[in-house]
Amino acid sequence: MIPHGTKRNKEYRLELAEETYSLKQEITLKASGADNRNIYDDGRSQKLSAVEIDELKFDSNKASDIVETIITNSTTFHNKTEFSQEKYLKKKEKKYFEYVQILKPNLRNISEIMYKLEPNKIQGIRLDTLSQIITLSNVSCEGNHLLYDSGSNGLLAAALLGAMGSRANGKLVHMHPGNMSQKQALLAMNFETEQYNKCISVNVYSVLRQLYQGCDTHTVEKEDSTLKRKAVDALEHDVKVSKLENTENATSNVDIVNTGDENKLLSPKKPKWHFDNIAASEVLSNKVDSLVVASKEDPQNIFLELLPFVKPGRPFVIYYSVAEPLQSLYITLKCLSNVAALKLTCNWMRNYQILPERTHPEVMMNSSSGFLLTGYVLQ
Amino acid sequence: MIPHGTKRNKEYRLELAEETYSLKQEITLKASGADNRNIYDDGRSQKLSAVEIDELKFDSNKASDIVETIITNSTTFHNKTEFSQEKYLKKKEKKYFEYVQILKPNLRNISEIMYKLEPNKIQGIRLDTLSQIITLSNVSCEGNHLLYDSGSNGLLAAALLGAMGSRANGKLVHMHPGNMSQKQALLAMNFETEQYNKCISVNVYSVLRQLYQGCDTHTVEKEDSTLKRKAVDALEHDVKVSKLENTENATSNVDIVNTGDENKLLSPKKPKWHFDNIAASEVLSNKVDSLVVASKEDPQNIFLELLPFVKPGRPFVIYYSVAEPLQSLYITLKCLSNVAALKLTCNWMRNYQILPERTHPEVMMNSSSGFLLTGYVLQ
Amino acid sequence: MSFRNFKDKIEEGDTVILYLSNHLHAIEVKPEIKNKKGELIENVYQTTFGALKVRNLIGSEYGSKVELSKGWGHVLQPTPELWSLTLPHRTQIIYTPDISMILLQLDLVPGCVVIEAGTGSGSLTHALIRRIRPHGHVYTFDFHDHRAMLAREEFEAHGIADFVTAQHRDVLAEGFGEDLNGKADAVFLDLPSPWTGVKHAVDAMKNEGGRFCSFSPCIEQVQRTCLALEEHSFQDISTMEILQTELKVSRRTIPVRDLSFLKHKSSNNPVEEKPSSEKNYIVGAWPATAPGHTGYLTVATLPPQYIRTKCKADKDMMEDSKADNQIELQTSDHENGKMCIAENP
Amino acid sequence: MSFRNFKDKIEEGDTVILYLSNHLHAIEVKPEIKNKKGELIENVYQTTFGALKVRNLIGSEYGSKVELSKGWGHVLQPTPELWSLTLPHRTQIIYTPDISMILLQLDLVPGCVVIEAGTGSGSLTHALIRRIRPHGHVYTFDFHDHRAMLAREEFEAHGIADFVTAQHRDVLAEGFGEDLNGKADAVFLDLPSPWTGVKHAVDAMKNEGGRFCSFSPCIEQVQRTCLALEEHSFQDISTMEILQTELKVSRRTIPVRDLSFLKHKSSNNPVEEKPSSEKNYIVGAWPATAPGHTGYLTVATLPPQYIRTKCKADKDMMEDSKADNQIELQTSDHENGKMCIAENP
Repeated sequence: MIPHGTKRNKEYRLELAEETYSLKQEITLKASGADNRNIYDDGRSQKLSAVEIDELKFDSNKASDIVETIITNSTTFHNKTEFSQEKYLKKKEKKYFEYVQILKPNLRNISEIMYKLEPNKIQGIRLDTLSQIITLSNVSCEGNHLLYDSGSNGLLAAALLGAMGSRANGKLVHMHPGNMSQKQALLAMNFETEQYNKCISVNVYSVLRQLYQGCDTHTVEKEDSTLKRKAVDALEHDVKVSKLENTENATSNVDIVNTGDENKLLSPKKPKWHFDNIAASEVLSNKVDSLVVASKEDPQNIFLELLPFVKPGRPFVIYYSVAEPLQSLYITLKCLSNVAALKLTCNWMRNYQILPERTHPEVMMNSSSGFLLTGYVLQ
Repeated sequence: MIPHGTKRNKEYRLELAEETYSLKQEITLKASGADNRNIYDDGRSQKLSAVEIDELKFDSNKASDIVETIITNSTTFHNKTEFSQEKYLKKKEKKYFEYVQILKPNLRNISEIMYKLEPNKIQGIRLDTLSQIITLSNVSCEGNHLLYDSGSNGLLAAALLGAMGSRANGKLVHMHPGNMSQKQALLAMNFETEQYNKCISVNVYSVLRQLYQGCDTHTVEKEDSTLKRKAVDALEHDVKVSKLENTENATSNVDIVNTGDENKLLSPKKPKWHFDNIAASEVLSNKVDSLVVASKEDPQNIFLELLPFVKPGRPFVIYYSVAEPLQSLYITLKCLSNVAALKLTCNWMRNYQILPERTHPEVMMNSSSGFLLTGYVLQ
Repeated sequence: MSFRNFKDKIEEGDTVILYLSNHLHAIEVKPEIKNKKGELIENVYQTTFGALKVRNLIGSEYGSKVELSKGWGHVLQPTPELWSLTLPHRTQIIYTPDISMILLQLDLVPGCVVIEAGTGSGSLTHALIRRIRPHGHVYTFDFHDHRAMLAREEFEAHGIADFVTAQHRDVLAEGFGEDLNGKADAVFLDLPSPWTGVKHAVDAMKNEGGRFCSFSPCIEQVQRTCLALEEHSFQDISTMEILQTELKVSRRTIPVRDLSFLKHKSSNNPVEEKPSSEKNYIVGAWPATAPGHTGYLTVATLPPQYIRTKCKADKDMMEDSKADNQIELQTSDHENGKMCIAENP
Repeated sequence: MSFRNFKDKIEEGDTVILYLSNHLHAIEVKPEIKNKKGELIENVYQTTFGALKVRNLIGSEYGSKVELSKGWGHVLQPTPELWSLTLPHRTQIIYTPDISMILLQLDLVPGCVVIEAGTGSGSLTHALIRRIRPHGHVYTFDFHDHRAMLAREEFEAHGIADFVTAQHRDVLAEGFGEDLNGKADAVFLDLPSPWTGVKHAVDAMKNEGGRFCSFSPCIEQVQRTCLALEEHSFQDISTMEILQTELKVSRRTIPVRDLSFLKHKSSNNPVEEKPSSEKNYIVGAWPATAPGHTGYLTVATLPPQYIRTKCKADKDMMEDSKADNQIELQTSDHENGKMCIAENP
């Protein structure tokens, strides 16, 4: 990445790199101290001024030259321990050597990016917990599955749909309480159309009304939201940027691409949601093979309303970001005794730095994984 | 330890060991397999019968002889990996080589034993949490301290009194809700009399009645419990065994010794608790330098009743085995805003196996540490 | 055959999960079994709630209640998760928290080709098969011939043999075989010296690259594996540990002790000074003991072939330039160490 | 002087802790300070709630409310725990969860003699002093002369210099000094290569034995230290890790979504399908980020002298008997490795 623009408003120009460099490789370390006993932190160890360093940055093309000049002008660098020197170079590397690698989107990197950027936008679902939602719901290429999700920006739908694969029969009914479904992660996955269309996103009220009360009711009240949907779908089509940048300093929001060719949506009379509601209510009336609930609302009502659509003997998974609502639901379900193997679990996950002589767990961890209440439906 | 007696009713005779042996040192490993690919678990790998091994045990005096015979008769031992062989020897070592080491009692080994044997009897207070109760209450040789404890068998009193030391001025008021105070750990510490006497154990009702309503009330109702106390104190004097055995297989309850020379207790008219109540209520009316509550009851009432006895600017520590009552108290205190730096914390502790090529965290851990609600009292 | 498709009713030959008040049992639905003398007799399964005539399960619905001689239970269709909790242990097994992370870290979706070594008790294998079905394939290896055979029989009995090839092979010594060269999307190793398997993983992976994961209980194994991964141009090398705790939820009644009455002299002194009232909480208690360690997961990406070679060259250059360097010394130390517990060929 | 005794009122020279809605500040109570020109000026402490005239603190009670120009705060008497949260960092410091365990593991009670290396920012030192007072003593060493001097000044200013001797010394190279031979009940090391300090710890400990504790961030340091401890006849060698999480407690209102009305055709269709009611919970939320690692604590007991020599002899015999053994090979590997990051004398 080659910086240009002003300091305040940095822009970068991308250049295809034929080779990559690492500072440690370019700069030969001549001397290092055994420990930091002779280092005084008085803020005067760098002889170059900030302005001088900035000038260097614009004059020099090869980052190793910049850093070599900085080191030469540091009074303390050669007294630092080898460990501190490496740390120093790593910091400089981040500042002056920036590469971008273009990766294919997949659930792992999309969920990692979303968790790092704004965990609140995906209800704080950490990678390990997400991975368990997929396994514990026993989602596979077989069967139909039901998801109620009121705020993970499509991450859960993406996770389940990914595990269902393409060229297989199942459907995913993706219920949401809003006017339109959140699809950010779902779109980011670059699913093929056939796979993407296996996910039927429906408003929970509309689909249940369809199911319980039949077709063509309440179309009048829906007019308003239909219009809203059209606008949003049209908007999505405009989004062009299709690649996810998996760089460490990516702080902007993730851009998405719309893979669907849902132009029929804009055709007159019956809107897409009308057919979606019919399709989803058909799936529900034949019952599903798993139920996943990740709500911002209290999970009890929602779970108990959706439980009848699950075949007996099949699993369910309920996610919530704190334990208390799940504890309360646990007690309720224990009394109802219509579920088996009820379990409330909490995860712990820690990353490690594995380096010769410097192996240790990472100094900061995400201690909030959310909680899962899981079990199996009984007849 | 030399076993005698029958198999059902095992007894051991202690013999002073001039030297200690370890199996690995005595038995030379001749061959070992690279992995377990040739080992079939069919329960037929040992050619000796259980009866034959038992006979061996009574005939042989040196355990290494026993184990060597067992190994010679094992068809799989020499195919096992070196790692499995070591594991095997360790198991046998525990069975046939038993040493006992007599250690001086201290808070570390007493709390470890009590936690291992019956964590419920000390409210599940794990070592790390106990260590923080002592520091966060700022207990030292200085000052007077107040403890309300309704069920740690004297562990908290022992911990705080230990940190207060001997030959210093402070007093520890140890409140309990029962007829007599639990002193198991306190007695096990073998404190000198002077230090032991710094702990004033009082019934919470008696001392508060003394404090609020003055002397000599309610003596009539107390008759009954006085008698009970005398009986118990007399009983304690009979307990003779004074050493704590810190062996891994110590499963019997910890024996205690009574260090106090409280014979005056048996003198006529005024019982010891009468003077204790007076002494404790004097300490309370001058206010204390810290408050520790570890109750089985809901901590809210107790904490709010005892808070007025704490000097402003001083710390308090409230322990409870689950979070919910402390969360509720947290909300109450946030509203009252008479405390500073309120914090609800939970600990995590894991032990490690450090062995060449086999370093890893221990496979089982104690995941329940209890919770601490801490803060400082404001004026 | 009950691992292949979702089913409504139990058939002969199915494996079913019997749920009895928080205990799970896996039962193979065979009306008759052989006794010690080799005679076919009625298959009766004993539980804490009495006997279950296995024959009676046939035709009943999954999720339904079944009668036992001294009570009742429920039957569930097995999932890889329920199977992990009930399978016969032939080795230490990997459980759902780690399995889930392995599947996600390996970027597995239906259609992927994945290699697993060793097969062990097949706990992970079942989850791998479910994830890559219907068009993918699992190649699983075990150096223990008996275990490999038992696994093969089990996959057959579970109706999932089409999606898996279980072989007896010492992959650290022999690699995964030429047939698999350039075929795999992902490689998973659960072996005592995974670092010696890294080069075979590189051979087996597709030209467009793939994901690697190793599960090891000891940190030394992780350290060597990370070095080997770096030497073989892997990127995004990362090590993590996953633990799961089950909270014990219960309604708890906690006594409330009133002390305020002591402030006032009152004529009616309470004789019994017991807690005066109660408070109710729903509590989630942390268990006294829980799994403290299963293993470290080390994951990495093998980049596409065309980048790979270039990185490799860089690496060599780099290694040369600091031959007499301290880090290098350290690496060779580790290589010496490696010999100590390396597998015999 | 406010670290020495419990006090009721603030005096000049005290260090006080100012508490402002969950923020803590340590303030030295000096009515005047020198400005850049070296002139004495009024000491005014700036906070987010405005300015505090430090002079006004003198004479006010600990625990009391103090006025700021745009609000108010409270003053607390410092404890070692509050000091750990507010002290000027000269190095990475050890916090209360680890400090507490170190004190307990070292079996420290009033009267003990304890050695600490290095002093660092004095976070642990303050807690050690509190625990061993009034008859014990802390000997603390730092190889950084400036840090040792600052620590000395700080102990003086805090009124606890009587209980501590802070020296500038490279203890790994020079040991703790002959004066301390056989004097210590406990030795604590927080140094980059603690294993080289084990022999010095043995020298410093009393004939009746004592406790050892080392704090190290990296597992390699722990591994070497454990080997060194075994070589020096230590018993009960044990390594642990302590982490603490602060739960964020709050009252949370969670919407309840009613879906049951959809089952019945009703004449009055709700236009707004918003959550129909609410439920209140007091929740304890785990924070998004928390300390994931501070360091490993390795503790051990040095047995009394008379057992020690015997064990030592056993050990030697044992080492001899397996000279060409794999474990031995491993040990020497580690010793080679040791040279790589050993301290220069």
